[in-house]
Amino acid sequence: MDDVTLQLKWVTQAQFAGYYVALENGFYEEEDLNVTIRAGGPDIAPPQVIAGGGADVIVEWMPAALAARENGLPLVNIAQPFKASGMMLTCLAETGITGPEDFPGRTLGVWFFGNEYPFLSWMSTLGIPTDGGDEGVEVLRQGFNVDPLLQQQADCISTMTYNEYWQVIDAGISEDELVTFKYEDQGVATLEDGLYVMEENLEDPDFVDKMARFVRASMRGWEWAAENVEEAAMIVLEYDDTGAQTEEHQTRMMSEVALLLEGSNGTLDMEDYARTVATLLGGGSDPVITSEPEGAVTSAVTDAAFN
Amino acid sequence: MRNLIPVLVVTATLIALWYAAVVPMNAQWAQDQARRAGQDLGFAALISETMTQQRPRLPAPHQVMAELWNSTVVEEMTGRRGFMNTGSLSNRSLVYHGWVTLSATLLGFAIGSALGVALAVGIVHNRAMDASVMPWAIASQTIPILAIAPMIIVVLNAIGITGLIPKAIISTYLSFFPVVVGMVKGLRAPDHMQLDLMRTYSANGVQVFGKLRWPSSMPYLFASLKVAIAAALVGAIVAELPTGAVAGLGARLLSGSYYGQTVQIWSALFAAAILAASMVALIGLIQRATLKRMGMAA
Amino acid sequence: MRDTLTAPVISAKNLSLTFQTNDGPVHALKDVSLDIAKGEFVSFIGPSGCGKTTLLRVIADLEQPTEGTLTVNGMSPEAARKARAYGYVFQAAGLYPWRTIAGNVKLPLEIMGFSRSEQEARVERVLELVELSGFARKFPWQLSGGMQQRASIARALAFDADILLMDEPFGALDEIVRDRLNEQLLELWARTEKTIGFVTHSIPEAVYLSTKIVVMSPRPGRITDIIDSPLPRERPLELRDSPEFIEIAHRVREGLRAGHLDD
Amino acid sequence: MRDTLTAPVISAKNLSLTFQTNDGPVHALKDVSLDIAKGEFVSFIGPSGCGKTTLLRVIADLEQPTEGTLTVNGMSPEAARKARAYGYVFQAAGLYPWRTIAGNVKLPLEIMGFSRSEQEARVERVLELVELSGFARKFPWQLSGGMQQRASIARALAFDADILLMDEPFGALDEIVRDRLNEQLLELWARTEKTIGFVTHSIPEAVYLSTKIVVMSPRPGRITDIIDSPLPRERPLELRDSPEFIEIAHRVREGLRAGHLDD
Amino acid sequence: MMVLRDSGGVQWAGMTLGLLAAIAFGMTGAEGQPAFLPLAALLAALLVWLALPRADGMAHLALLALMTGAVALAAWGLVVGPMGHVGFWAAVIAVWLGAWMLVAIFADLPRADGLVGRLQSLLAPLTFGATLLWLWEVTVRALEVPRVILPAPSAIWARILRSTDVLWVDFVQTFVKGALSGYAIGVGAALVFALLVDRSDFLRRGLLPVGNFLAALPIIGTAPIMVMWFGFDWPSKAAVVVAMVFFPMLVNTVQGLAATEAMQRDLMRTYNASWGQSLLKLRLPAAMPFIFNGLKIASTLALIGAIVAEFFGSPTRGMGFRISTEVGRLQLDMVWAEIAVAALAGSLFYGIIALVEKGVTFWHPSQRGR
Ligand SMILES: Nc1ncnc2c1ncn2[C@@H]1O[C@H](COP(=O)(O)OP(=O)(O)OP(=O)(O)O)[C@@H](O)[C@H]1O
Ligand SMILES: Nc1ncnc2c1ncn2[C@@H]1O[C@H](COP(=O)(O)OP(=O)(O)OP(=O)(O)O)[C@@H](O)[C@H]1O
Ligand SMILES: Cc1ncc(C[n+]2csc(CCO)c2C)c(N)n1
Ligand SMILES: [Mg+2]
Ligand SMILES: [Mg+2]
Repeated sequence: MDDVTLQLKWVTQAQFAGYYVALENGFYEEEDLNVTIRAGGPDIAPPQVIAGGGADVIVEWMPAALAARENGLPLVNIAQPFKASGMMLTCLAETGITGPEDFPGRTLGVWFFGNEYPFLSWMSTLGIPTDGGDEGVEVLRQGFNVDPLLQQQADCISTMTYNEYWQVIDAGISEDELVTFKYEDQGVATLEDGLYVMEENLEDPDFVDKMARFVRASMRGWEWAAENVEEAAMIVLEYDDTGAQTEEHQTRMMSEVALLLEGSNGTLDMEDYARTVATLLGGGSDPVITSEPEGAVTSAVTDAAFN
Repeated sequence: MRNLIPVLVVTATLIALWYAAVVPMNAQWAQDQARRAGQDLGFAALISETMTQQRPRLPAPHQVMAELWNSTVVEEMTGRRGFMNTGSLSNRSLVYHGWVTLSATLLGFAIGSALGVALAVGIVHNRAMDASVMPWAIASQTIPILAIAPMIIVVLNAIGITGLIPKAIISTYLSFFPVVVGMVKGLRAPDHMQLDLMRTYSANGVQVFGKLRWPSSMPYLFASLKVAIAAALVGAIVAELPTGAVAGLGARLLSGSYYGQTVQIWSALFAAAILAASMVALIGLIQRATLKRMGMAA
Repeated sequence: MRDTLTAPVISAKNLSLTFQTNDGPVHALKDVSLDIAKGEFVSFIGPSGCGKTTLLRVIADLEQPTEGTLTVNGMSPEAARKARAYGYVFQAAGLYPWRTIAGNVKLPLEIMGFSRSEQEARVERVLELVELSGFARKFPWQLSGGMQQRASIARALAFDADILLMDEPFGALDEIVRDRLNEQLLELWARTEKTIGFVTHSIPEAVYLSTKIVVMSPRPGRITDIIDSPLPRERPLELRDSPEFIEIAHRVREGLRAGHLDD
Repeated sequence: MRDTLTAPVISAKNLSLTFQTNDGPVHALKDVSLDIAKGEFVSFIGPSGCGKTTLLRVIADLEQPTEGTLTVNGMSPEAARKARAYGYVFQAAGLYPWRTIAGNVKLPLEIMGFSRSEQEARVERVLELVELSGFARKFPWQLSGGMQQRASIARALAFDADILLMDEPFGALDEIVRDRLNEQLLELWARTEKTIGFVTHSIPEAVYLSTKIVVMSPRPGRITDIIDSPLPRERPLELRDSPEFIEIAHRVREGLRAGHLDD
Repeated sequence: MMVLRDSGGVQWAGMTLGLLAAIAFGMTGAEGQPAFLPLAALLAALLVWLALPRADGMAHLALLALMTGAVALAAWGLVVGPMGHVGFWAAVIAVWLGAWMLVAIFADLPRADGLVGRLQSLLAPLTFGATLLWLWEVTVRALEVPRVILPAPSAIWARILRSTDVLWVDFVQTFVKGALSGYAIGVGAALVFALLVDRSDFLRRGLLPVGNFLAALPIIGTAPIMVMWFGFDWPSKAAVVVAMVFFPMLVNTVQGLAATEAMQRDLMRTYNASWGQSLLKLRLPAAMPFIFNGLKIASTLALIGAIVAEFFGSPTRGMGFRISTEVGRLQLDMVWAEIAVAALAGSLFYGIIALVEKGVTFWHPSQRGR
């Protein structure tokens, strides 16, 4: 049995169902792996955890991973289960916002902690400054929930198609009272949940083999989860120690996440990668990364896993 | 017991004020919703609307109490994972989460107060420590723990320490300081004549400490301990946020906050306050007993 | 008096002590020279504020002189203190409020490592001596002023210090108890050959008890007269009506009055 | 004596006071009855622990009797206290450490709302009276024991209370100052017609000052003798050698001794 | 305790042993270059230390300066030289002990008057702090701790110099607007509350238990609520600070108001002083040591509260915002730069309160005699 520790990007929820399913259904065991899943939280930076030796592999968004790489932490993408981006900006229709041209002068809620890169790239693509004023947008550091929109402290907030958006709906605001801007539709989508490891480990063939088995089992988990939405949600609930998640919310999250998985077998599509890098580089005066990354992705693991 | 009536009166007043505040706090949302639905809210409808919201800005007292009751007694007695059905505490119940937090709090408090007293003793007895340690103990408290908590946890995780200990360490970090400050003052409280007496006996440091400084610092010690245990609880809760927020009142607060479950936040908050208040009260009892034995009962 | 030939137990030469205060220096002691032989009973008398307490404190190493030298048993006061040579009765009782009367008296015994049974025996004996037997288990604030003072005397007598320094120990006591304690103190002194330094405001008390009377005067605190008493060591209470007694008392009173005239 | 015909200022009937302590009740006062007329100077004398302080405290409404009745100026002690009838000198000085000596003396004046200039004038006058003029700006811990006691006397004299209650005010003072303060106290009393309750351990002092001497004895604390002094109101110091004086002193001493024999 | 006071010998022995160990293990680095500099400097420090008691006056000061220089030189030599082997660690320990000797000597130095004395009293804590920072630097370098886990102090310093403008904006937002205003309100409210409670027996028995209960609410929970109520900007942070400082201040004040002696209270009774008078003239002064205790504890809590509250939503400035954002961006040097500013500001704040305390409670035994 080989030990593998996986650090998630966020708390236990259907966003990470594939891994929990693989664990629960014994897919990892079948690959001779002993996997520990560590839930994340608002102040857990998975790259920091892996740098400190607290994990072998992490779930992270590509912009943050590439930025970390430029910061001297050599992370490498070994697999990309999420094909599409689930990020969007959700606005109240009554604010009168109909398109990006209405943004200047507005207050927008944004997640930080490494999740702000896609937003910043988008804004610099649009040429809108993010430090307030009539020409720019006023940015709020959005907390954990959708209150800023409900309380009308912000005109628009960041949401995920599979999570926060439905919280707004659940709060009693109907879909037609909302205007949404998906990053996918705006052409500024960047790759989200991928699996990353430390570059130096990849020199070890045993490690690559271990990761290949891990990715294979994980993708089995994802496939199973996409097909058995309700059961997968129940498995996630089983693993949620806080006891705070609800069946309804997780089931819906699982079906939304399944949409993002479509078109990926876990292998990173180099076109998606190129698009992400271009978006991040094209950030005008203050790009997220300043030069074309090298060695930030490898197909070695997925090749070994699926061939 | 003679405190009962005043406490009841004050509590009743506060609850009345609370109910009175619920209406204006939640009215905006109720009216927005009505407007979106194209309705017009009458006064009575508005009142009842504000008392029953799913995500109120300020939940009504009965909503919080109901949630507290449901997530403790009801969950354990009838819940699928409750104590009655499984023989172990349910992870949906505040009893379970309260216990998780309490154990870290108590451990951190114990270490923190011991450390605080030890540091105070060092500071009072050693000139070099007096001059050098205190400023840095102060500086240490200005470091926002939430910032270093994840780092501590990452580092401890890396060397294989997980679970209770990292949380207790953060509790310790917050709780040692009030004890240091209070005890430095308390250990220096004996007046000149009391110290001179010891000098004439040529008592050694340990004796002066045990027979004079320690007893005269008791009032200061208890004042500090009360603050320290409340701080330890805050530390444990803070530490639960980055530990993956898996269990404990902190995790409840966080998930409540994450999903906008105001009522859940408030009930976790009250559970925490109940914990803190009862621990402070417990220390108060010990204080009274101790001071009474020392002939200092007021 | 005997033993005046042996080296003095306490020997002060040109002692001065100045306190620095918010509004200028206070000369509490100025140029004080004094020799006390082993087994002497020395009384200090003088107007309030003349430095009696300060002198006692300097001897007991509770205060550092700013000038002059002082030896106790041929060593520094500090060494003497470390050798536990002193029993000290403070001007105010200074009992520890968290200890009972018995506990307060037991304090020095605990510190000096007497056995448990010895502690009990001594506490009982000295409390009897100061007539507080029934109050062993009370706390200080449950005692009257005079009783507190007696408790603090008991505390100083509980262990066998060579040198007893007593700062107005009988100030708050009535004549009868005072006489009784005077006699007992003399008896103890005769039996144990302790050296005693004793501050009092009562001229008869000073004359009755002492082998040497030191008269002091204030601003700056200094010694104006040292009277070696010609009275015998054996001192019945009636002695106080003898002509020698009255003569010494007169000389002390004159010294005191002179000290007061200065200011 | 004069005025004994008028209604008494202080009238106690069958006063008892029992303290409950951890090891049983203490009978501090038992069946005490006493009348004090306006303008009297009453001394309380008795062995330590006989209840003198307790009696003074009961009169000043600082302690509640468990039995009996007490009126002051025809009202309850509480009403009298509220009318600010009392000046009280405690057995220990009890100065506030954060105030200078002048500040401590000024304290009652501030509370009773004297004008700023009046405050200054009074502080200066009473400090002079107790011979502490030079120490106005010092803090309590910078004073000797006797000086602290004098400061607390000054504090009680600073305002014009009808009834002055003094608990061993001159205990820590030497004979000379004591004589001087005795004279001054008599002078003040003669001038102002205050009623004075005065605890002392000195028989001559009690006889010299008082119009009435109350002798007490302990366990339980009770009055054993009340002596109305036949001495004239005008009292030069020489009076102390007169035969009447010596006779009264003798009677007081006998009373005291009897109290001591009890235990 | 005596052992602690006379620990000079222990430190000397430790330093010598460390030195010997360093020599024995051969202070040679990875590339085989011997590191003579730190060894020689340490040896010099040891010799000076031995000579120190035999000198006085200017000579003493000169030797002290020499020893400080020697220890500093050794410390520097260890940072720039080859690192990480056994001899190196022995030398590190020896330097640390040497620095502690210096701290002890500085602390015992007779205190000069006035400004020189003030500055002098900073000597010991600064030396101690410098030693801590140096240990940090050496450890991070020698163990090659990743930058994204813990940056070296030198890197943090460089970052501070580079980002003063951002640091200043954040400082104003969090400390001046959030912490200070919340502190003033919270402390003031606690004082008023304590007096109210003290004033009426009914209130004391009714409000105090309830107040304690409410004030025991952990702030972490109130932070998101405050953001919901008072918005994203600093008022919500101030509200959190109010909640946070209230309880310690209240407990201390109530305790302090009860801290008078029976005789002191009796005196007020004989004057028939009103509640206000006895409060102003007796109970408040007597309570001051306790009140300042509360003020000091509250001062550090205020800063923590203001920073932590920003984790739950904020505009895009503020120390808490910066810290949490930069952790996510792995810019740990910026995180620590903010922490350094927080520590400095907090310590100054605390120091000012301690100074005022010294003036106000000069009469308390804990201030009077050392
Ligand atoms: N607060 C108290 N609690 C219990 N007992 C007390 C208290 N105060 C006084 N007593 C007891 O009451 C008795 C009388 O005390 P009180 O202080 O009145 O004596 P006193 O005559 O003033 O003696 P002294 O001359 O020594 O001052 C004593 O036995 C004392 O122990
Ligand atoms: N800590 C101090 N700081 C400043 N001055 C002091 C201090 N202690 C004593 N003094 C001053 O020193 C002088 C002598 O004081 P000391 O206590 O020795 O007098 P004393 O002879 O014992 O008087 P008493 O009979 O009143 O007790 C006094 O003027 C006093 O004000
Ligand atoms: C403080 C904070 N930081 C980041 C996120 C964003 N985030 C991290 S993982 C994830 C996906 C699923 O919800 C999202 C949105 C947040 N919500 N709160
Ligand atoms: Mg004295
Ligand atoms: Mg008395």
